Amino acid sequence: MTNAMFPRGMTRRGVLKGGMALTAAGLILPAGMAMAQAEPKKGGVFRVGIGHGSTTDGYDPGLWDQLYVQTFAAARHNQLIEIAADGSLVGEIAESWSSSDGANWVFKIRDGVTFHSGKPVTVDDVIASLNHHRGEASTSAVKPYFDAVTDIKADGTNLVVTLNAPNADFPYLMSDYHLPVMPGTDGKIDPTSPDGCGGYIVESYEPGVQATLKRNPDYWKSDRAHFDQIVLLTILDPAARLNALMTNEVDVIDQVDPASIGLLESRGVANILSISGNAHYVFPMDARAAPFTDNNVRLALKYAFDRQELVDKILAGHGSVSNDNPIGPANRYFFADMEAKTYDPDKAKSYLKKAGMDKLEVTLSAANAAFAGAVDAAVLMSEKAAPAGITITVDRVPDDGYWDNVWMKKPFCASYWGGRPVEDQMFTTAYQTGAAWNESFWSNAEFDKLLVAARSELDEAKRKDMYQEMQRLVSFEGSTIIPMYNNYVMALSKALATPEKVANNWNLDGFRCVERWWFA
Amino acid sequence: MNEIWRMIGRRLLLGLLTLFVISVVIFGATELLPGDLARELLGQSATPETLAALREQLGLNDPAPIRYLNWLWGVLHGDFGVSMATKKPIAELVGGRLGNTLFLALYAAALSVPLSLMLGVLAALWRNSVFDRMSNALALTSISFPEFFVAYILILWLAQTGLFPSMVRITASTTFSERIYMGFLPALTLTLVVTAHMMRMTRAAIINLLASPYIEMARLKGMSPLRVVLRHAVPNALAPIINVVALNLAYLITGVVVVEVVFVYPGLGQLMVDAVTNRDIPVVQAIALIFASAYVLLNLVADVLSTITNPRLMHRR
Amino acid sequence: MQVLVVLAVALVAFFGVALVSRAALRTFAPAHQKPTFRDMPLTASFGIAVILIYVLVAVFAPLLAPFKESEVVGAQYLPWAAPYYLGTDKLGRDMLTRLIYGARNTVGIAFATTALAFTVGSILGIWAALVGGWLDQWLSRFVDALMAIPALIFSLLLLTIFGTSVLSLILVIASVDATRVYRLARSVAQGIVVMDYIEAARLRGEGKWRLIRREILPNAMAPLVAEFGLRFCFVFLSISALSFLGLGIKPPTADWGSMVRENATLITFGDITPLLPAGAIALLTVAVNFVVDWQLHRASGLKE
Amino acid sequence: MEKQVLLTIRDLKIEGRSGDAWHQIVKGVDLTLHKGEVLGLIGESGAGKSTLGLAAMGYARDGCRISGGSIDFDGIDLRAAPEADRRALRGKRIAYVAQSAAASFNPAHKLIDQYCEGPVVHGVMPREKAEADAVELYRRMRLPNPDEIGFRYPHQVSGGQLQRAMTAMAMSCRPDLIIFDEPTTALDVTTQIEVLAAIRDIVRQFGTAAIYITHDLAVVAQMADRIKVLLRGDEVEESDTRSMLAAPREDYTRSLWAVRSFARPALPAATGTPVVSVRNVTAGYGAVDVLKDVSFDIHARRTVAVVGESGSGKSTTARVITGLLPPRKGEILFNGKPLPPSFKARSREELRQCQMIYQMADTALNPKLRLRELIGRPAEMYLGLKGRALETRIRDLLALIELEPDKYIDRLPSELSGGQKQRIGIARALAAEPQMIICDEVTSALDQIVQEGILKLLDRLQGELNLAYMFITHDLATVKSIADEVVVMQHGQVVERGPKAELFAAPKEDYTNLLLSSVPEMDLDWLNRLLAARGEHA
Repeated sequence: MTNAMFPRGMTRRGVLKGGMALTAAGLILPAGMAMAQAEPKKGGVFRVGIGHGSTTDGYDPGLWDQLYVQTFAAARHNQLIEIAADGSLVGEIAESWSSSDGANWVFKIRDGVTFHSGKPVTVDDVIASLNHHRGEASTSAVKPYFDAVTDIKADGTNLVVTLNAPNADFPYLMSDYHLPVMPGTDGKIDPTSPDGCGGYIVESYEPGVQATLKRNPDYWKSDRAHFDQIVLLTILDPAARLNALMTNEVDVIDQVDPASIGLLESRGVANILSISGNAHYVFPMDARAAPFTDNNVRLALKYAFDRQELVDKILAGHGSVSNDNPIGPANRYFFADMEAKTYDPDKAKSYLKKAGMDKLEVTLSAANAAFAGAVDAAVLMSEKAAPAGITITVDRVPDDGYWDNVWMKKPFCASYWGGRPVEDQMFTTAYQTGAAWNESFWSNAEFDKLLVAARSELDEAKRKDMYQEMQRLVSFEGSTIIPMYNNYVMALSKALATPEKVANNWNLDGFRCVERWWFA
Repeated sequence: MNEIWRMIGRRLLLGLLTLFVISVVIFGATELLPGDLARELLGQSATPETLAALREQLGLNDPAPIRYLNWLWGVLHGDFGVSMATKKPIAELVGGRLGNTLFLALYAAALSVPLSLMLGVLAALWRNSVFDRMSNALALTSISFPEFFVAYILILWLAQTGLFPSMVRITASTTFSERIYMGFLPALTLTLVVTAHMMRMTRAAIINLLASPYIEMARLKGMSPLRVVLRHAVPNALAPIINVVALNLAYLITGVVVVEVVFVYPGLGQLMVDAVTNRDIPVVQAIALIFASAYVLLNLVADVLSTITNPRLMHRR
Repeated sequence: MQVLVVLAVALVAFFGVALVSRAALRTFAPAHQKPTFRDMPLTASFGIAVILIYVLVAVFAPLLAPFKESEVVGAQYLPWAAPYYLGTDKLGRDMLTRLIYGARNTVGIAFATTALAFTVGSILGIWAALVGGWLDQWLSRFVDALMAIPALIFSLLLLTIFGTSVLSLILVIASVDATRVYRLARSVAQGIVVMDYIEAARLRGEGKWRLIRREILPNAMAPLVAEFGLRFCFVFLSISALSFLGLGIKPPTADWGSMVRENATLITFGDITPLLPAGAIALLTVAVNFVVDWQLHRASGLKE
Repeated sequence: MEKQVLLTIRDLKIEGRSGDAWHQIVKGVDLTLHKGEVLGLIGESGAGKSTLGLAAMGYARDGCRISGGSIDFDGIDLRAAPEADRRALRGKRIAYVAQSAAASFNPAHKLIDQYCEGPVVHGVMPREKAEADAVELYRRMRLPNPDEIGFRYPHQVSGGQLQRAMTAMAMSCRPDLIIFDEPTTALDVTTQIEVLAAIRDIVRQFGTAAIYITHDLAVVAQMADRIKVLLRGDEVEESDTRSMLAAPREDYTRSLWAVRSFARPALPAATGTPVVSVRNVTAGYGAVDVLKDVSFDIHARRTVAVVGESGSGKSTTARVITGLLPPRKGEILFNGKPLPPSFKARSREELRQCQMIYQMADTALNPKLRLRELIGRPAEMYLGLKGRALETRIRDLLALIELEPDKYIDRLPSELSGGQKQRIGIARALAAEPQMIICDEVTSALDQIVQEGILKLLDRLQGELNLAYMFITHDLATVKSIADEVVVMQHGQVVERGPKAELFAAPKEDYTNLLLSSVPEMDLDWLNRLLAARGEHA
């Protein structure tokens, strides 16, 4: 219930900071488990139990922040661009897009798509939808995306977006879930209306409780949205979610309690879907505050805990060890051969000695708001650090207000990242000197120089070297402990079928389970 | 009878005072909480500009006393305001939840009050018997397990076997009988939680009277033990019993967050925790006032009933 | 069938513990206390034995526990087998060790909290009943107002504001609980302050503090002790409820409430692990209340 | 003519439990009762009279058990009969009238409902008939408004009327036997007369047999055909009333007869400044004046008895003197100087000088304190005694009230008998070394022989310590034995006051006369004569 009562902190931030997975998705199926992979069938009522949702949820896309509203949005809306299960960009409302210089982008708006109200989707609706996130008075979370946008206008039925500088990744931004196409009136969308052009039409919605949607009979995608009806339920309590699945009250649940995965599998009542992505758990240390100013101290801490143990006990094996590297195995320039750090109290001691200390006492602030199991992870780290002469005092802080009062305020705390599809995005967001979300306040001139240089480097091999050097710098000189990459773990009723490839960019098949999955 | 009306009037006035104090306490406490609604809504994406824009929009920039007085002014005019987060009128937001909460409370009360009174009377009748000791030990055991634990056990036994649903999905079209069926497990959980207290108090209140001369008189009139307890002891034990029932009913209305969470029951408790988390102060205030009113009213009803059932207070010399 | 076996074992254990403890109490009690224990019911002797065992376990936890409190000794969820007699928890800590330390932490904190709540609540309550007048009115109205706020939500608010150290946990729960004690103490004291001996003491010119301490409090003890028994248990439950909200006792401190919560999802699979800490709480609750019932019975002089 | 035997009790033994042990309360008593006969059971508290009376119904109180002997009611063996059979007899053929009707009527039900319960449940008559019957019996019991009094709740009816209503209720099934357990003890003397008359008449009218339990010989003499005297569970003697009164065989019986042998001659009227002077006091609660213009003086080494029935304002007067109830008008002078009206404003020395002894020693002594502290506290507080000096003083005080210090000093009040408790109340008052003591009904809860001891003690102490007593009582016998002056109160006013001898010899006021004449006398015909004299009843 920790998460249950204060569910917002955890993924909100992860989600916001998360990017779009670009590379291949991985689908890990436990041995012996066979998924129904037949041709999609239509019909059935699909009930999703989601460990998020609050009475303050609403239809304003600028304020969407967690799995419930995201999945709900994916059910009723389309965006300009969709990220396919394999990570590639697929046109949705934008039939195609192009740019001659990377600064002027032209999107061709698909013809013949209508909103649930019956009104056809026009370029003006798209402009209104994007403008909702622009301008002084906008309260949208993705307002910064549009800082570089100087103009959005229609060119016939095409949409033209002008940037103040070239950005080859701009289409990725347009696939963000905050940017659904909604009907506009006088250049404005109504942020309290559920109308969209997606596969399902809202029948009823009680925020924080449940939403019921029926299939959109006029949906332009004929091979999607297989269910007759979908019900999205907020079930905050992990045990209640599990019970709901086991008593066949729902067909799929997210965030399965790692402790129960094994039991659930052995019961044979559900299939476990465990998707590896770039999401990772981190423990940032404030590099400006003693004793973390000394890299030897940071290294001592990095060698003073058992990464595999954390993967085994916190993730129940549904994840993989990270070498303090925010770039995951799914990234293009992932530095797989970097010297691995293993649990080595002696080495930790020797680093402490180099820092001129015999023992170290630090306080680690953690709440499960940071990520599920953060407090337990901290306790495990504290246990393992003791033989190295390091005393980690675990300060379990309230979930409520964690991101306001602890994160980036306490010198050593727990945090979570959804990962980024592009290395540059990850580093720029959280590791560049002075970046808004540089949670460790780390500053490394060499790293900053490389980051800028790599952006304009065209030689693939050199670029790879540069990114790998940056990964090494973060790993061995950085001020962030990154013990593991976590999988998205879901439990599905046996009746449910999924495509062979399940997206790894977000949970629940990139929120799209509602339109990609079906009953076998 | 006039005295009763006077008492009701006086108590209602006191109740209003209580509500006022509570609104100040709750408002003050929520003010002391770190963060505000704008931060909660925007989360980590908050840039100073968006924060400022949202704060302006939500009217968070006024000083706290002004915001409180504005709220109070509205309430005094029967306007509980709108939820800051959803812009929905509070009445609409809270209304349905209140109905659900009351339904569950009444359901649990309908199960637990007769059960605990019956058990209490029987335990008093057969005091120190095996039945008395067993029911006492069982009652104590049931209250010493955390609520969620009781709930999970019931789910394991009664939901996984397919007898009852493990969660409650109430929509506008849910019929009454469906509600009864779906709400059974949460109501049963609450029943187990509150029965012990009521049962023990009933037993104690009755046993307390059994040494009275009029009970001996009833026995000496040749009345059966059951009749002695039911007709002679119970009417005189009503005041403490009514009070403990009222106290537990108040708990059933105000204290069931945990059960709501476990059974995914859309009640007021979850809404309040949610609103606290989101710093949606008008909603917090409204629910706090509902809870407090329930408490005040139930206490009032208990006192009125205690008075009405007590001839010494009803029929003055 | 299994249920019957468990029931039978439980009954045998109950009678065994109760009889042995009664015999022991009768033998070792000081001479003037012997009559007290002579006609003690089995439930009460069982209760006393259980409480004594808990106290011993709490005091000698470091000696009794096979491992250190938060030591990770092996893999998670190991079965019940030596040397982990009750298996391990989700982090691979020895369950038996955690239970033993849990006695110390949970019982200690609950006791401190209840004791504080009773000290403050009963003194204020008696004081209000004794002095009466506007002070009584104001204090009672204020307490009424506080009581009208649901306890869990109020504690949550206060703990979020004041932080979650053990001290603030004790202070917050105690202050919320003190309102309940206040009301009880006040109503009990109102029955006592009209007694002739209080009048006599007042006429003698005794001060308020002495009236409360020597004249009223000893006579209000019986109902207060009964309430203490139940409140003590409610404090456990409050702490475990607050543990859900991430506001309870901080890890890695072993605490039964949190332990129940941590393992709660396992109940779904009929796993017995969460039963251990929950059972530990339940057993203590029942034991405390058995003793309290006995004391009340004695105090009331009801001979039946 | 030999009457038919109704009840035969042989060698009855009843045990009561204290802790684990059982001790005998009734130690082998025989009893025979004929139809229509009234047997008086008499004895002090602890004699086992009530226990024996209840045993006649086959009933033992919680914590008691019938351990031996036989009870035969009209051919039914009450010990052997199943509980259901016994239950069928109770209320129907054997009825019970309890000491305190106010406590024995269920406060939750109307009188008539309680009346009808027995006949209806026992199937004697249907509800409608029972109601009509109730009205008839209420009329015969000379209750006012017999048609509507049954529809009142017990608390709306006065004590004397309740006692008559309870007798009516006992009659509801026309039982063969009624047990009267001290039915008039809790009543004022003037009320007692009416109730006694009503009970006697109804028993005679229906020819019901009765066991009449009381501690008051004068009362039982009016009611009973035969009298059995009990002492600590044993029978002392039994004989018909006339011969018992004329020639008791046993010493114990004679000692019962010899009540109030203690009487001290009144001292001459005192002169000089009174210790306490009540001057024109008017006082009350809320809007009601309970006291109206009350004045009297109390001198050193004198006892002023304040007499009156309940509600006459005796105790309120005490509360005004002690300062618990500041008067509306008038004042209290202490040695000629006015005292502050409220005790809160009085100095410690002023508080010390006037001490109080309460009627109910049970509620007047803190049950959780040991005697050492109970007695020692005033000495410690007022006189500043500490350590050895205090200990010595406590022991002296215990010796003064004739309790052995070593044995009692560490006891709790619950470990004392009623008379001993009252002595502790006295010791506590003495510990303050006051000039004046208010005794509020100090003997009325005690057995007569114990009362005697307390009165003697108080008298002795008065002489030794030069104390002034204000003696509040409703018991004229006590007044006769200890008072120097008498103040008669009624409805909050002083009706008459004067030296004891004058007042008793020639009461000036009607009320005083009524009060004096209502005190039962040890004479078989006292009640008849009195009623005849008052013209109420032949």
